Amino acid sequence: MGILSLLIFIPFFTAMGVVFAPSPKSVRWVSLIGTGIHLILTFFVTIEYFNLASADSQLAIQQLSTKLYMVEKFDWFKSFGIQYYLGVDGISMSMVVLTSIIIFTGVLASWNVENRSKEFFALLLVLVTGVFGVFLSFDLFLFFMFYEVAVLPMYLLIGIWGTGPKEYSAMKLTLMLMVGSALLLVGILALFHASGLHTFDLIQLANVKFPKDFQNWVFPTIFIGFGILGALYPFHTWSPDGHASAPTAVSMLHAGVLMKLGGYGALRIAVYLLPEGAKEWGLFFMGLTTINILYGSLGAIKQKDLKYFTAYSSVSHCGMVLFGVATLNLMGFKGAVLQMFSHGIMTGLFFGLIGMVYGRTHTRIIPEMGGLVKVMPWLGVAFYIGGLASLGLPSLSGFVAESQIFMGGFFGNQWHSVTAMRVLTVLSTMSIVVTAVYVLRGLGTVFLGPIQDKHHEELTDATFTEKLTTGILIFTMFVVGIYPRVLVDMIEPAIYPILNRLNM
Amino acid sequence: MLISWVLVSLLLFSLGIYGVLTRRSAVGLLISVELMLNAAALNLVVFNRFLFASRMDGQILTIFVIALAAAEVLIGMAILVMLFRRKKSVDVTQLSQLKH
Amino acid sequence: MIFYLLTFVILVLALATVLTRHIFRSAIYLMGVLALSAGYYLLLGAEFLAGVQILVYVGGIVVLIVFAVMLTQSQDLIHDHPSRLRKMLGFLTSATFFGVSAWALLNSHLNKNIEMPSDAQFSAQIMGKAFLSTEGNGYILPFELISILLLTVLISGIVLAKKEKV
Amino acid sequence: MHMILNSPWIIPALPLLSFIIVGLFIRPLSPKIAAVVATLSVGCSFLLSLTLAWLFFTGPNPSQLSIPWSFEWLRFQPGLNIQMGFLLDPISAMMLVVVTSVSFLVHLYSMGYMHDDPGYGRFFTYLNLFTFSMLGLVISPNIFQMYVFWELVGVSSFLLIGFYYEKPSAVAASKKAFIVTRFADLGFLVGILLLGFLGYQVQQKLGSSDSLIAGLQSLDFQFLTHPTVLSELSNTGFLAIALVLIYIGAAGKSAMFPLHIWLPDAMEGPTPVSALIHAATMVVAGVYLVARMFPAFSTAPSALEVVSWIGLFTSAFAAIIACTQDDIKRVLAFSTLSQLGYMMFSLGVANLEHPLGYTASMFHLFTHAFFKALLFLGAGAVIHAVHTNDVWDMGGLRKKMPITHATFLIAVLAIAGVWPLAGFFSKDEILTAALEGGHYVHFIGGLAVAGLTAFYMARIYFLTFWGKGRTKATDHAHEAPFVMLLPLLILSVLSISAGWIPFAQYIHPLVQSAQEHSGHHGLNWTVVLSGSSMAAIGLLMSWFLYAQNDFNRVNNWISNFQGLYQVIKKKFYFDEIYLFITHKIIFRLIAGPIAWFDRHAVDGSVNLTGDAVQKSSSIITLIQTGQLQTYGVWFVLGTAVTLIFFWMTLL
Repeated sequence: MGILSLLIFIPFFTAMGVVFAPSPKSVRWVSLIGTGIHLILTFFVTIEYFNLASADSQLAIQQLSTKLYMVEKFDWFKSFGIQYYLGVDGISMSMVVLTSIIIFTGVLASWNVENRSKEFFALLLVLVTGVFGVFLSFDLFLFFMFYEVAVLPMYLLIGIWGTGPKEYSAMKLTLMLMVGSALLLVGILALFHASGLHTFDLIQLANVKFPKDFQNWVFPTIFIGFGILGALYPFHTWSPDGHASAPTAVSMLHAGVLMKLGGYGALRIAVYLLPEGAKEWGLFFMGLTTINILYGSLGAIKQKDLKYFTAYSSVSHCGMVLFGVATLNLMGFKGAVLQMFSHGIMTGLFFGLIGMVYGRTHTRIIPEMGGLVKVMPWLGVAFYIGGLASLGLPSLSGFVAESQIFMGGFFGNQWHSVTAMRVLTVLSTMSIVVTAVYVLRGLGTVFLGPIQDKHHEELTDATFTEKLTTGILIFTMFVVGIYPRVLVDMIEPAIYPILNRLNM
Repeated sequence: MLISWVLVSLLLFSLGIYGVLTRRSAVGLLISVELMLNAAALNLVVFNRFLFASRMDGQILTIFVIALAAAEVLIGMAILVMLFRRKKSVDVTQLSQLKH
Repeated sequence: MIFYLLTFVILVLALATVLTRHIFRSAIYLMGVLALSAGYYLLLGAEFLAGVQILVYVGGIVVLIVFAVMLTQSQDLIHDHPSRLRKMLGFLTSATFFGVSAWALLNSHLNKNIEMPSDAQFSAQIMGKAFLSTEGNGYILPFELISILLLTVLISGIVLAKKEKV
Repeated sequence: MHMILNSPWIIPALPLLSFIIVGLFIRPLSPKIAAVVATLSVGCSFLLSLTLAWLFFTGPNPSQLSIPWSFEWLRFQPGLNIQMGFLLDPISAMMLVVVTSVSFLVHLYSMGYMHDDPGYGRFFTYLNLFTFSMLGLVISPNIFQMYVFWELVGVSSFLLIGFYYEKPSAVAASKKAFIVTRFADLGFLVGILLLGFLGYQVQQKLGSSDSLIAGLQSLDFQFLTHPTVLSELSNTGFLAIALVLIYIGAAGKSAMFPLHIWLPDAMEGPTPVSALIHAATMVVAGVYLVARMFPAFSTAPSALEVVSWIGLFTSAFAAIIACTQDDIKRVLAFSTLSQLGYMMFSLGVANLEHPLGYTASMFHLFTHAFFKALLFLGAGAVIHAVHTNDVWDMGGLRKKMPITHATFLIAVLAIAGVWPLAGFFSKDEILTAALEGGHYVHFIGGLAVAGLTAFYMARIYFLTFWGKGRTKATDHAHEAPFVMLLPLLILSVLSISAGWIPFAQYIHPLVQSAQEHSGHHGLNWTVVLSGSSMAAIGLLMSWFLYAQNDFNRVNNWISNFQGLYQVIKKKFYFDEIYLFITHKIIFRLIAGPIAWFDRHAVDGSVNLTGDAVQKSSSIITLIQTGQLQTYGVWFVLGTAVTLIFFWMTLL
């Protein structure tokens, strides 16, 4: 039972623990302790990773295949060449840290879930186990298995504990994600057969030179399969509905982490294994994601419901992640992973706060609320910091990621026409203005100005757990914003193999 | 000749199918089923007689068929009576509660 | 020669049982068909079988059907006239069935003119022995089973048709 | 003493430290201590920057650009690493002194002004944040770090403008300010991207040959203002576009013509804020950026043309509007606009050959910071006394507020450009630069604006301080408390003495080539005469119209060109135009349809697939009629068809 398997299965054991927890009150404490332990373990694993990886960060520049650390590898289904193959490199390490933070704050944010809290926390923890599995597994089959484990509890979580048209949106969300994973499965099996290596091992598959026209159809299949989860333009409609009717912790986890699976998978599998396909389709997806970015932010201006407002903004930010992946150069990839991390934290904060505000005012309609900052200053300030992070204010994590992506988009690469990329980049930089508009308009109406609704006067400010949740997330955003080398040093060595494979 | 015998039993069997598919009354349905069973039994005897004259299996099986036909009609009638008592009619077309 | 005569009559009767609107008349025609098929058995040399046929089929089953017709004398269904669509569909299905099977038969190896072998020695003793013999291709097991079957059918028939306690 | 030279990062660190400590810990406890700590921290950084400037200017190489301290902040690409550091050169030292001094005085002043305000502690935390980000902006060695602090300054101005968050107008004003500057920052960011790309390519090309360049990163100012690099950049053809884009960012922050609408509304914030941010420091950041990139601008003359013409137009445009405004703070806001236009066009007229315009602009920036801050603080004292902004409700405050009156008078004379005061020298330098540079249109424009400035400043002065008190409030107006008067006095002393500092000797564009600096060759007498006469005319005009306390002369002037007067009063309806563009066009015609399109078309198509499956399944269920016979039919037909099908394939 190596450290990485422990990392994956601690949430699972906590889920088991939750099931046997005596009273509903203790359910929360058990899951909190579980995720707390997990957070500490992740912290140590990161330290371990740093002194392991720092040894060969220089020679990472010429590496062709990803250098993995703390590897666990033993056969699972020998006949099919499937192995239980876990490993960690820069990208997955940053994602694991993100998920661990989000689940800890997620559990904190759903502190007062009353009805059937046992099943709620169990499902939440199973979902997170799937997510950790995806980030740490380097065997395609195992990857896909954990991918499904991550997506399925979504249906129950939204269907039972959601609000509004919860059945409809739960159904829509799960069906669309299933379509995504179906495309994914087709891609994975195509890779498995075309490679002729009779193995699902990601690293070995990467060395295979797949024929060009094979790559031309498999790449879009896999990319769109992941794109559906990463809110790619035409397939993003599940995100507003899904998040609007999901309970706080679920939408925190979903927007914060699950949508990152899309970006992560697109980078790790689509671009890494199929470089020719990436060169062929890169510009097309870059155009699509530019629409994604502008469309999402423009759509958010008109939204009346806070959750739709944030869902549209996360559509636009996830579009930026895929935009970074589609630029196919060092800064684009680095920006994509940074954006995944920073957007994860940001949306986690946003949805957590919306849950807290909703818990008090029982309305999410923006015009109905006003002047709340006088009544709940802590939440107001936290909301504003989240908003400023989402519009890319320097010294917050959003800016670091966006500047990398825009710089990458602007510098272009040698396979696509640089002018086209530059035009697309300029178009997507416009999103920083549109984001500023809708963030300030939305938060302005909700928090500033006079109090509109009489009985909003005696609302209370954040309780300790809420302060802890928002505090942790804001602290992380500031750390990444003020001293981005924390993340950049972790991610950069892992990007070079993917880049070298493209230039090969 | 064997082929003519088999063709006849086949024709009888098809008439039985026609009867089953078009009869509206349950009794008519049973009658056609009887017809089909009889055609099948005839077929058995014909094959036994023409191809395996030395053995008796065909005929033994026919006896079993006849026995089964009897049992089948009996059960059919019992259900029919029950049905009639409930629905006051034996029209098969009205029995469509299994639609969806 | 007798074969063709018999076939012609049986087919006419069978058509009648299927097509007549009046249920009672169709039961009678069925009785005719069954009786004449006993004749067939005679033609094929299975006398015992013909006897059984007459006894069980005609005597037992047809009488039962006639009883049923009498019992369910509902006014509306004396004249069973199926709708045009049902007739069309029924005819179409039976025609296709007959066509496909006949076509299969004609193309199969059965189409050679196999004459009726003369040296067939059918007798009731051999059949009786075969029923009760235990070795080889004896039919003791189905024989016992069929008796159990008939017993259960009898009991369940009565239970089903019993008048519910009101 | 030398410690400050090699670890100058203390200067910005102090306000940051006090921002964090005051913001998180002291403010909730007691606002009083919070104010004291905040002011002290800015005070120390003021003293430190003073010593730094003193050491730098009297030191061995006063005109040498050096980066005493920096650390690697963000790695983009091997040739493009962003260093966060401290750049020391004449203009940054000067700006340090200006920012910290004005900020310190404003802190002192707002101790009195904001005395009974509930958000007292919060105000000082925001002020500290602003001072930190402004200092960060001033000392940034590369354009990316400047962008980072550019945004931070934007946010702190957003927070300070929207300080009275209950007032919807203040919220709208802060939102407008942030979005307009954000829009300008978009241009700035795209400029940086383009410049970064061009610089990166030039760095790759030249890096091998020249060791100095190899050491630099492609966004550093040293790199971007390096002559060989600039010649390389200018023949790529994109340099002018990149510089214009960057100028858009500068124009947005310094509220140049197309993006000026947010500055008048920014007066919603408390007066000390307007004094600090919208007079002395933030709005000057744009000028500072253009000055910092001056060598690049001068290699792309077309960009300089843009700078000069926009500068001139804005100064004229704002001066005209200022004459018609009634709100004292709006008049000062428009006067700031026009003075900024002054500085911009003085930069525009200069180039590397005769950099007098550059020095003049910096000199004007230096002096303007003091007397404009003084004007705002004076106005603040007046508003504090009579609790209204409208000039027509004031009057006759001369006797009631003697010290404020005296300091206000000094500032008015300074800005008008009367001889002994600072304004005269800096404005005169600008006009000489325009004249000698051969830009006659700019020279005449400058003169006209000087006259107008004198006119509207005197108008404000006469309306507030002369004549009889027009409302009851003016009767029992009383002098401002001492803590507010002290900054006024200090500033007035500075406004007088600032003119005498031999600026040209210290501040000039750092041209690496050892070209001798053209000394401060005395005053150009023609400019002096024309400038002062224009100022005198302006003063007399407004004395003639407004001092006698009977305003019929003014009214009949206004009456005969009524239409024009209204148009000017409404600020040429620019606010309404922008509002129309944003609300009607962007929100209703773009965002609305997109939201609708998303809800119906894209979402609709998803539901459509759902319904299509539903309908097709309902068609299939028709077969299940529940009747046995139909199943029989389908059963037999099915088998027949499959049999036929298989036979087909077999034959």
